[in-house]
Parts: sequence; C-alpha cells; structure tokens
Amino acid sequence: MIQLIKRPTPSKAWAWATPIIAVFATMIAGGILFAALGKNPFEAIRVIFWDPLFGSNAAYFRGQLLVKAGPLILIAAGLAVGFRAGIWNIGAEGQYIIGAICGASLALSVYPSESAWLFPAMVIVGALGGWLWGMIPALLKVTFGTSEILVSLMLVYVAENLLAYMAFGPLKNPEGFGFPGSRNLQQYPSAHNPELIAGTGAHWGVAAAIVAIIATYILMHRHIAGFRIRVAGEAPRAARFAGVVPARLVVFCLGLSGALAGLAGLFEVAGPSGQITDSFNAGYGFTAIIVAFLGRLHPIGILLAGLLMALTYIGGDMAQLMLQLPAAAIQVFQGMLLFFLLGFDVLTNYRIRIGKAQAA
Amino acid sequence: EEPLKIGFIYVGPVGDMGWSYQHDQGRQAIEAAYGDKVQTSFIESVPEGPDAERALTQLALEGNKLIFATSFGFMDSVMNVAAKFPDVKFEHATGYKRADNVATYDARFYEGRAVMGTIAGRMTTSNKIGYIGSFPIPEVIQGINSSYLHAKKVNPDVEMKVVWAYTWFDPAKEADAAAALIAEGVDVILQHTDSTAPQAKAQEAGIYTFGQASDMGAFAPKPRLSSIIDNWAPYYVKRAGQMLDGTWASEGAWEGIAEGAVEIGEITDEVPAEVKAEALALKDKIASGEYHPFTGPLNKQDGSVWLAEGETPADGDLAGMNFYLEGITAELPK
Amino acid sequence: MTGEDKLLRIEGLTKAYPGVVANDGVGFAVAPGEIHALLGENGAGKSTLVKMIYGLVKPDSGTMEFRGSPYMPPEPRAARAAGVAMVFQHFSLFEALNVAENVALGMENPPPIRQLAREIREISETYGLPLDPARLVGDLSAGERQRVEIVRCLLQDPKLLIMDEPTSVLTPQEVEILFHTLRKLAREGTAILYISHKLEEIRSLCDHATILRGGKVVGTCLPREKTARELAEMMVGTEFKSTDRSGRTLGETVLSVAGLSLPPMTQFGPALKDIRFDLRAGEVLGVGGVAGNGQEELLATLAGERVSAPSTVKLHGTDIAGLGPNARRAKGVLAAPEERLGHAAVPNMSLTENAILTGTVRKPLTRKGFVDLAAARSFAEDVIRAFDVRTPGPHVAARALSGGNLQKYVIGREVLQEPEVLIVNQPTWGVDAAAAAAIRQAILDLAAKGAAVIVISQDLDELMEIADSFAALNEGRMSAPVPTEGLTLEQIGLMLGGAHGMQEAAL
Amino acid sequence: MIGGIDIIALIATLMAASTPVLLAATGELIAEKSGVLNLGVEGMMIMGAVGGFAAAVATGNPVLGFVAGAFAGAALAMIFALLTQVFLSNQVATGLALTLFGLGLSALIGKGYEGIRPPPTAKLDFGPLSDIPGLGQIFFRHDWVVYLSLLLVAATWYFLRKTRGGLILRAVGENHDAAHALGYRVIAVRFAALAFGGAMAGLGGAYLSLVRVPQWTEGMTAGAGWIALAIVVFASWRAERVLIGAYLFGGITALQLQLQAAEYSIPVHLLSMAPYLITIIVLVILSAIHRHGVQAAPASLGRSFHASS
Ligand SMILES: Nc1ncnc2c1ncn2[C@@H]1O[C@H](COP(=O)(O)OP(=O)(O)OP(=O)(O)O)[C@@H](O)[C@H]1O
Ligand SMILES: Nc1ncnc2c1ncn2[C@@H]1O[C@H](COP(=O)(O)OP(=O)(O)OP(=O)(O)O)[C@@H](O)[C@H]1O
Ligand SMILES: [Mg+2]
Ligand SMILES: [Mg+2]
Repeated sequence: MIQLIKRPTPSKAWAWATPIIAVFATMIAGGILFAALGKNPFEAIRVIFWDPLFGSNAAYFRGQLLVKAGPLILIAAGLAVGFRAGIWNIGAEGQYIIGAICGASLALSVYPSESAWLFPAMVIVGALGGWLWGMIPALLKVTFGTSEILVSLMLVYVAENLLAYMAFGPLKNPEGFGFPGSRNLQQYPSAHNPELIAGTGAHWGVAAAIVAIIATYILMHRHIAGFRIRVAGEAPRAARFAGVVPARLVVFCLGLSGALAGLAGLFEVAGPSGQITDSFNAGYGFTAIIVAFLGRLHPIGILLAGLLMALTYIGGDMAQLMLQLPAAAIQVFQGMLLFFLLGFDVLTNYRIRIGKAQAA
Repeated sequence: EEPLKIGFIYVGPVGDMGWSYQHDQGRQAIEAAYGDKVQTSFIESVPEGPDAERALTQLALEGNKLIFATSFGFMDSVMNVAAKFPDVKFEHATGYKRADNVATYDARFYEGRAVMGTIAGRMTTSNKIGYIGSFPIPEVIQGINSSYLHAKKVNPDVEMKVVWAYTWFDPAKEADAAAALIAEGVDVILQHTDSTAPQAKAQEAGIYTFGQASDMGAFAPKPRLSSIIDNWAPYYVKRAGQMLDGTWASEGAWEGIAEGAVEIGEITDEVPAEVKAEALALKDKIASGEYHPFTGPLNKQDGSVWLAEGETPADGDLAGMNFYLEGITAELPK
Repeated sequence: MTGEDKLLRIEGLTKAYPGVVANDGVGFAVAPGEIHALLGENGAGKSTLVKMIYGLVKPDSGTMEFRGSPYMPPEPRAARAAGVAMVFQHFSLFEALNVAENVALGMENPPPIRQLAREIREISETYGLPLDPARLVGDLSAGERQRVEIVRCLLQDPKLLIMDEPTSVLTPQEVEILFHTLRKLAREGTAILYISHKLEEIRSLCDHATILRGGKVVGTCLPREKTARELAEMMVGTEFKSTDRSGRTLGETVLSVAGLSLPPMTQFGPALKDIRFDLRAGEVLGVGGVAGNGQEELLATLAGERVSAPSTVKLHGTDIAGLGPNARRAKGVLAAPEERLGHAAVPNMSLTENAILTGTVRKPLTRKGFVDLAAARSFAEDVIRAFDVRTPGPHVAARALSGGNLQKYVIGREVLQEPEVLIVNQPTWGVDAAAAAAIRQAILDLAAKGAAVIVISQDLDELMEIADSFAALNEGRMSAPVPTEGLTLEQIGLMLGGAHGMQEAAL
Repeated sequence: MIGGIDIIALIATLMAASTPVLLAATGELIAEKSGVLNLGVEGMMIMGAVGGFAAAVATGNPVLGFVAGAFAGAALAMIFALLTQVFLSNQVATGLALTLFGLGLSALIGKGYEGIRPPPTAKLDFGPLSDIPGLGQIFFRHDWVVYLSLLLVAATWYFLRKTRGGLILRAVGENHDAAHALGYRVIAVRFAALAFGGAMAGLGGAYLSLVRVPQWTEGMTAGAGWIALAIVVFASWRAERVLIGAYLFGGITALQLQLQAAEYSIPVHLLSMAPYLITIIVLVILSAIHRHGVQAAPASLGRSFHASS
C-alpha cells in the first residue's frame, strides 16, 4: 500500500528533481513504445531530444524552438498569474483568436497604406481584443458569480466560429481567387512581425514572451502585489483581509491573461502564420495550460516547460521524417511525457511511504 | 550514387482514407517506379501555418530535392521556404502561386463530376439531387456546377440542393448533412467531403451516393454507384522522373481524366447498362479532349452570360470560379 | 465500578505521527449512561483518540473493548454498526444536500427517504431540536447544522456518542438545549464522550474526566469536584498565572462609530443595524453575544474589509469609513479575525509570508512595493519569540501549527505592530487554557500601553476578566457599552436577550 | 413541415446524431458529480471508437464492439484516475494531456483498420409501430443503441436522485472531506465514477465508428468530446437536462444543415455559435439565481482530495 504524507513545506530538491526524473521515465516508456513500433529507441530519443538542439541543422531548429515556444510561454505566463490567484481562465485559445482577428482586421482595413505606426497599433489592438474577450468571463463572474472556467471555455467555440466567419467572409483576401483566408501580412511590410535577427526565429512575440516571463517573475515573486495574488489563490478570505478586492483581482487576472493571449495571437498572425484562416488557431491556448502546470505556475518553470513542449513538437516532426515514426506515436509520446511530469510532481509536496495503511 | 530524396507534407494523417491518403498512394507509386534511385519521406498531420513552414524547411535541410506540399493552405509557406532554398524544387497542390522552383498542380475534378452528374441525373426518380460541399472554394464550386450541368443535360427536370458542411472531414456532420438532404427529398447525393458517413446514411434511406477522393468500395454496389478518385500517382511519377533526368521545370499543371489524375471508379450494376455506357462515353469524350464539360452557351445564376455558344472557359477563369450556373436555386455563401 | 459494567474499555492505545506520538498508551473506560470528558491542551491527542474509536484512524498498538467484546473498527461504518456515533470537531455536512439526505449519509441502513424524514421530524421534536428534513443544509445556521449532526447520531440509537468540541459554534441557549438533550440521552443509558476546552461546561455536564497531556493520560477526576482552575492546571501540569489587568488609564476617544448600518455579507448572515459606540485609549471593550449575530461582520467592517457610509467610522475624529484594510492599518487600526486558517492566516504559506500578509503597512517589510524577505523573516521571528509560539521556525507553514500556537502567532503579529486600535474576534476559540491566558495577558498589556482594544467573544468569563466595558451584539444590533465593573450576570443576560430595550435595563 | 423544414425528419435525425455526445455527456455528468473534472472526454471517446471498431471487426459482432469500446474508454479513464486521484495531479492539465494521448494512441491502434466496414448494428423492429405517421419515424425506427442511451440517461437520473449510491456519489462531489470523515471511500467512489464516465465516452465513440459513420479514421470524433463537456455545463449537472442539451446541440447542427438544404441563406458560423452562447446565458441565469446560495456545480469539482488522517 502506497501512502502519501504531506510535507510541512514543499521540497525544493524534489521540485528540481521531479521534472528530470519524469523526462527520463518518459524516455524509457517512449523507448519501449518506439521499439514496439520497430524503431531503434535510442535513435528515436536522440532524434527527438538531441538533434533539434545539437544535430546537424540545429542552428535552424534552435530558432524554431523559439518560434514554437514563444506563444506558449507568452500565454502561459499570463494564465499562471490567474491560476495562482485561483482564477481559472481556460479560454486562452479564444482570446488568442480574437487578438489575432482584431490585429489583422486593423491592418487589413488600412491595406495597403504603409505607416510605421501600424504595427504598434496592431499590437495594442491585438492585446485589447484578447483583453476584451477575457473581460466577458471576468464581468460575468464579478456581477453574477458565473464560473469563469466554463464561460471562458464556451467562448473558445464562439471565437472559433467567429474566426471561420472572418476567414470566409469579411477578411477574405479579395485577390485570393475565392479561396478562404485573408491577405498574408508577411507581404505587408508595415504590418509584418519580422524576425528581429535573421535566422534566429526570434520575432517580437518571442521578445514579448521573455519580457512577460521577467515581468511576471518580478510581479509574483518579488512584489507585494504578486504576493497578494498568491494569497488570493490560497485563501480568498485572507486576501480580502490583506486588502485585496476580489472583483478587481478577477478583472486584473482575466484581463492580463486575455491580453497576453491576444498578443500571442497578434504576433502569430502578423508573423509566422501570416494570415487569418479558419485553421489559424493551432491549439496554443490549450497547450499553454499544460505548459503553465508543467512549469508549476512559476515563470522560470514556464519558460523551461514551454521550451520542452516546443522541443517535443520539433523533435517529433524530425522523428517522423528521419525514422518514419507516425505522427500518432509522437502524440502518444507527448501524452506520456505530460503524464509523467504531472504525476511525479506529487513528490514535491508529499512524501511516499510504502507499508501498511495508517488511515482507514 | 546518392538516391534522389523526395519529401511530402500532408495536412492530415495518411490514414484519413481521403485526401492525404491518396497523396501518400502517389508517394508510394514513386518508390515503386524508381526503386533505389529515389528515397521518399513524409510528415503527416502538419497544421497549415508556421508548422508547415518548419516542416518544409526540415525537408529541405534533410536534403530533399523535390518537395510536395499537398494542401492549399501550405501556399505561402511554400513560397517562403522556396525563396530560401533555390536549389530545391517545390510542388504545391491546388495553389496559384508559382516561382522558378515552385510548380503547382491540381486535378480537374470537374471532369469527373460531369460523369457523376450524368449518372445522378439518370438515376434520380425524385428529380432532386443533393451535394455536400466542404468549403465554398472554386474547386468545389466547379464540381457543383459541373454535376448540375450534366445532370440537367440528361434530365431537364433535375433540381440540385447544396449543403455546406464547412469541413473536409467530420463524419458526424457529414452524416447530418446527408440527412438534411434526404429530408428535402433528395435521392442521389454527391459529396465533396472525405468521410463515408453520408454513404451510411444513404444506405439507411435507400438512396444513392458516389465515392469521393478514394474508392469507398466498401459501400458498393449500393448505395455507392461509382466514385471520383484522386490519383496523383501519374503526376508524381512523371515529375520525379523529370527530376531524375534533369528536365523538371516550374509549371502549373492541371490534369484531368486524360492524364489519369481523375479516375472514375467502378460503376456498379445498380446503374442500368445504357446509363453506364452513356457515362463512359462522356468520360472518353472528355479524355480525348473532344468535349469540355463547360461549353457555352452557359449563363451565371443571375442570368448574365458566362460563355457564348461553343465557347470554353480559360483555365484562369475556371480556377477562380465563384458563382453558380443558371438553374441552381440555392444561394452561394459569400 | 467493576470492569463488567463498562461499555468501552481502552488499553495501551498508541498512535504515532511523524515526529509526534499523538496517543501514547492511552487507557480509560466509559460506563453506560456516563458523560465522560476528555480534557487536554491543543494537540494533546483528544481528537486522535476519538478518531480511533470511530474507526477513522488506525492505532499502531493497543486494544479496545466495546460491550464486552474486542473492538477495532477498520472504518467508521463498522463503528456505526457497533453502536458508536460521532459529531465532529469540524462539521461533516453537505451544504447542497437537504437535511434528510445528510442524515441518511451518516446512517448504516437508512430507511426510505420519506420514512426517514418522518423519523427525523419525530426524534428532533422529542429532543427539542426541531428540524425540517427538506431544507438544504447550506441554508441552516451553525446551531441548526449541529442539530443535523446530533439527530443523525440519535437515529442510530447509539450506545456511545462522541462529541468533539461541539459547543464552540453554539449560542448559550443552544448549549442549554444541547446539554438537556445529552443528559436525557445519558439517562436513557447512552454513554457520551465529550471533548471541550470550556471547563465550566465540563464541570456542569460531565460525570468523569480523563486528562491527556502530550498523548498520555495524566489523570482522571470528577469535574464537579474541581474548579476550572484546578482542571486547567491538571491539563497544563504547572501552576496557572492569573491575568494582570493593572496599570491602565483611559485616555481620550480614539475610535467613534455612529449610525453604522450594512446589509448582510452573505445570504443568511445578519445585517448590521445602527451600531454606535466610542472607544477610548487604553480601553478594552468586550462585545459579547452569540456568534452569527454580526460578530464577523463587525470585525470585517471595522477592519476595512467592507466599507460603510461616510462618517460612520471615525478615528480621532477623521472619517475612515471608506478606507480599505491597508489604509486603516496605516492609521493604526488592526484586526485579528476569528478564523485562523484561511482568514487570519494562509494555511499553506510560511509564517514569514504570513507576517507579510498584514505587516507591510506598519513594518518596513517592503521597499517600493518589493518584498524584503529578510525583514519579514526577522519580524516573524520577533513574533515567535515574543509570544512563545512553539514552532521549528518561521519557514514552517501556518497549517503545521496547532490551533493555539497559530492563534498566538496571529495575535502577536498584530500586537507587535503597535496598533492604536485592535479588534479581535474570538481570540481564544478552541485554544487551550494556558495559551488562552497568554493571549488575554497580551491584550491587557497592549491596552496598558494606551491602545484601544475591542474583544469580540462568546466567552463571558473571558470578557469579564479583561474588558473595561461591555456591549452585547444581537441580530446585528449592538447595545450601548456599559462598564463591566459591578455588572451582574442578570444584567448581562438582559443585554444579550435583546439589544433593543437594554439601555434602560442596564442603566 | 414548417417553413420547408421537415420537423419529424429533423427530430429523428437529431436523436441519432446526438447519441454519441449524449452518452459521453451522461458519463461525464457522473464523473463531475463525484467532484472530478475530466477534460479528456475527447480522448476517451476516440479510444472507444477505435476499440469498438477493432473488436467488432475482429468478432463480427457489433454488440461486442460496443462492450470493447466501453472498456477502452474506461481503461483510458483509469490513467486519469490514477494520476489525479492517487498522484494528485491537476485535473485540467491531466485531462488535456489525456485527450492528446488518446488521440495518438487510437491512431496507432487503428492503423490497418482504415477503409474497412464494420458489421451492421441492428435496428430494433417495432413492427407496425414504426409505421405510425410521425411518431413512428421519431420513436420506433432507431437502432438499439439510441434506446440504450435514453435508458442510460433515465438510469443515471434515477441513480442520482433515488438511490443510496447516487447520494454517496453526490456527497463525495459536494464535500470530499466530510464524506471521508463519514467513512466513505472518496478515492474509490471517484475511480468508479471516472470508470463509468470513460465507459460511456467509449460507448459514444463506438457509436460513431460503428453506426454513425461507420468506419474508422484517425481523429474521427472531431471535437464531439468537447461538446459533451459543454453539455454537462449547459445541463447544470442534471441528467434530464443533459438529454435536452445533447438534443439541442445536435438539433442546431442538424437544423443548420437542413435550413441550407431548404435553401435558406443563413450565416452558418454565426448560427453554430448559438449553442455556446445559450450555454453561457444559462450559466449566467443559474449563477444569478444562486448568487449567494448553493451553486449548481458540485462544490468539490476539480479539487484534489488527500485524506489527512
Ligand atoms: N494526520 C496527522 N498527521 C500528523 N500529525 C497529526 C495528524 N493528526 C494529528 N497530528 C498530531 O497529533 C497530535 C495530536 O493531535 P490531536 O488532533 O489529537 O490533538 P487535540 O487534542 O485534538 O487538539 P485540539 O485541542 O487542538 O483539538 C498533534 O501534535 C498533531 O500535530
Ligand atoms: N496531515 C497532517 N500533518 C501534520 N499535521 C497535521 C496533519 N493533520 C493535522 N495536523 C495537525 O494536527 C493538529 C490538530 O489537528 P486538528 O484537525 O485536531 O486541528 P486543531 O488543532 O484541533 O485545530 P482547531 O482547534 O483550530 O480546530 C494541528 O496542529 C494540525 O496542524
Ligand atoms: Mg482536536
Ligand atoms: Mg481544536
């Protein structure tokens, strides 16, 4: 019988050790899976974890790591602040979509006039869009006490339908021969979110992600405001006692995470993705939730978790190509990685005792 | 000597039994045709957007000299990556942007749709045929117009009902779409979506359907009367061969029944012999180039003239088709 | 009494938790119809002991005998089947379910719900604890909720009824009703195991007492023959200091509250109605009355968690009614709420972090909004030292402290910030006698230094011991404060009876 | 016929169309009632789809297929249960991971099953009843799984409202600490609830691959699991409303397509938002009513339980 005993305080050592153990456990379990599929497990693990970082074309893939991790980290950084406060925004996917739609709409409405102000204005409008979409669950929660988990989730589907409507309707490229999808903003210099240093993959969204990590770190772990946010998540009553106004907190957290998700959407639509299409949203908003938890809601953890997730995507594509591993096997592998990371985390807060049950 | 490396990216899984599956059949045909001289690889389930760009770059970096990007949504990614790898040749399916090292290719599905339309027009007894559209894009609109036109030719009383599913693949929704058409009294259904859910619905209702993308032979002979099959193998084998002998050049290929890109699947015995003969005759006439499915006089839905007597459309016009022909009563979504 | 007539006999019962032996060779016996008290400081092992009897916790060693045969319930179900029922220290009720469903959940083989409802109505009336089986428990008051727990036990016709600190949430009237019920049960032959820190209650109710200290039985006695003080000394093991209330002089008015009215905080909470009083420097105002009559609301309002109409709360004549908690702290108005875990302190945060919770305004724990951890740690250490908080250090999470120690920490944290006005609610609730004495002394010392203190408490003895003036809070109304000196119990009873006509009655 | 829409056909269609999500939502309802939020419904459904399909093809017996589908869904749910109940992992993140895992694993298992037809599932024969105009089409012409799903909804309603097991389940979902103190095995109850939820999702998935489509293809659930989650919320955790919700969601899709077929020009995407907007409105109304009182959602929903004694 396995028994868990809560530690008086979370273990720092285990907090660092568990992710490493989990990754190794995944390598073993994944290796077995790959072997069962008739592939060399060691090669597969190398291709997924090593090659993108240190393989022959690593220069390119390291940049792509940033491209892929950027939006995940940017969104997760905002979500984690809310999660810490006990405010569960699981609709970042919707806020991401709306941010992209708003930013792209602004650019497309003034197309083709060039202006140095356009991109900054898009950034603001994109963040504003995500913020507004986050305000819907926030205001409903504040005024009616409606669960923000459920409202924000429902709003994802609304946003997805709105995205399709935009891609087939108002934002459709008039020169696109009737094909759905907007103009490509990569070909609209004023609206384009370019690579800041060629070949690095780093665009403004990556820069924003790094800023978000630093800012949320300072906020949550150095500043009294972040302390109060954490209190609110742990004990709402105590937070009020410490001077937190719950309604303001809800508005702040959903607004912040919404705005960051909106920003991520904007940077994506103006940069790597380039256009509004009905399949524009690639699930970043949901994956970011996993990233936030893998990073234990800590900014540095999120940075690492985002990069790890991105690595498995990129390494997974490489494994498909080099070893003909099916995409499905990569998905299973990612699922296992998440399971192990989430499961082993228990060691941080609990000690395991094996023996006869103490409690009935 | 090093084999020629050829890469593919698919938008769906190779097991989708539809679009990506057929492209992968084409890839396998290349391997079968050239054996050791080529080496192919693929990445499946690649979302359109930045992931596609990375996947294409990855293929290029891995030394693939010819890369097939098999979805319309990969278009801008292909252009971006092609600009960075001038030595690598790219082939983009169904798009309209080309460069020195980017060719495009597509199939004239509307030719096959003409044959399906003929059979449908003959087989309907309610004089109502239904069409499940995926997205209102030119390729699908061509198919609707062509089917309607040829059904009407053999059966002047025919009406066409169109339902847009806004998905290439969502079995449940496609089944509902079929049900909606059946409720409207339709007794033959054509589809431009990839699952067999409509077949199952039709079977229940005792009406007819056609296979799409692949053979859907499991539903023959009834309700599946015949099918329109994407066969990319001839084109892929040809282009790989051109790479091997150094004659590859950028072009916009648009191949049809003649080249074998569009195939008519088995026509089942449910179809009376004379109808079958009529359909096959039409197919042969199209294959020989004797007949173009869109031959004037043809009016647009609003009554304005599109093609004058004997006129056929330029490929450029056809490629951007965004209107219904006269006689279709439904409204095309804007 | 000989062994044969005992209902429950326990021998050598031991239970160790990591780092602490909660029960160490505990042995005692209970006879049918006996009301038996378990006494002990916080953490003495009382709850652990009864949880073992109820099958919730498995002992490491030891034996139990129930109705003459060996007894070792593997789970509560078995205990209930054997005839043991328990009312928990923290309620085990389901707010979204109705009374009948809650009762059914606590029974082994409940009858169909309709019949059960009838039985509930009958038995609750027999024992004078009226209950409507169809009401949602979420809509009930604390006292009514406890009735549900008790009725749940009664319906099983228990041979042994365990009650772990049942009276801490009850009104005096409700306590009276409860005692009446328990005595009646005892007369009918049910044995009752009764845990409480309220020694006067124990004296009036219980036939026997077993005293635990550090997990060991340190004595037994007949509580009626002991004074509360003697009982307390048995628990603590040392002599007991009386509180010292000398050295205080009343200064001028610091806080004045007038016309303070507020709607209820929660659906079933009371509204505050036209509260008015003045508080002078060095004065300890005791606010008596039964929890649930506006105590929480009063503290929340004075602490700034809720704002009230302009000019209803003034500090030195300046309006502070619209200020939030931190603005009030800046002005010297501090508070210590009743609920330690989750309100006064954050359970999962360290004591250092819990020092930051309220300490940043008056102590230099932040610089430009950035937390100075070293300063916070040393402040937490100061509190621990000054208030004799028993804990390994400030890095320990608040939840790891025992109730009494955490309460000392919470009071100390506010006291060391040198408040001008301190409001505390139930400062010694669930706290053992020694810790309670220490807390009371700290409040008196603070007042002696010139602070004005409001002590909200249900414990009238406590208020009589430390307060200069007394006011009663009833259904959101507060009587005008009167000096405690010379106040008789009758007068207090009148004041508690209703705050309305009491001005005349008191004066 | 109303405005060119055949209402009877619409109802008959939506009943079959809604069956997969109805089954999955009923299962999730039980899981959530026990206090666990399992966002992995999509993953469990698709495991049921592939498991059911493979078993039906292998044995030639669709009934065995449904049984296998239920087992496959439940098996995946057990991974979730182990992680969230024993290892106390976060339920939202674990549920999302479960969906990812299920989609991948089902695709791996399903290789080789593409393009095959499963054995047909029988329609129940009600004889002359099915020929009653209108009613016959609505009520008496479905396959047995449609009736089973209705039966299961009714049974779930009965279980939750009328049985002791249901009472214990609700108690665990409302206040796991109190339930534990009364001696109920919180973890065991939740394992059972999750297993049931997984089995129902698996059944729903199997219905997709064996009846609705019927074929196996990767990713064939296409978001049905997420709709099931939305329906539980829409239903404010009541079995009878789950039925309404599932039929409403299914009905709007069917209606949207039927309006198109009847040549109404409608903004499809805007109409597709409707069920979600309605769900939000329902949520707002519910929370406005219960502003201070008992909330509709189980109070322990999504919280980890760890017995401290
Ligand atoms: N589950 C547990 N795990 C570890 N230690 C525990 C646990 N429960 C109780 N303890 C410890 O056992 C000791 C006895 O606790 P117990 O709850 O029995 O005390 P108590 O006499 O009921 O105190 P109080 O008067 O505060 O209710 C304490 O030191 C406590 O810290
Ligand atoms: N799992 C645990 N690990 C460590 N200590 C525990 C654990 N569970 C309870 N305790 C400690 O046991 C002690 C007694 O627990 P109990 O639940 O009886 O609370 P308590 O001290 O009586 O509090 P209160 O008087 O406020 O109700 C407390 O100090 C508590 O922190
Ligand atoms: Mg206790
Ligand atoms: Mg206690």
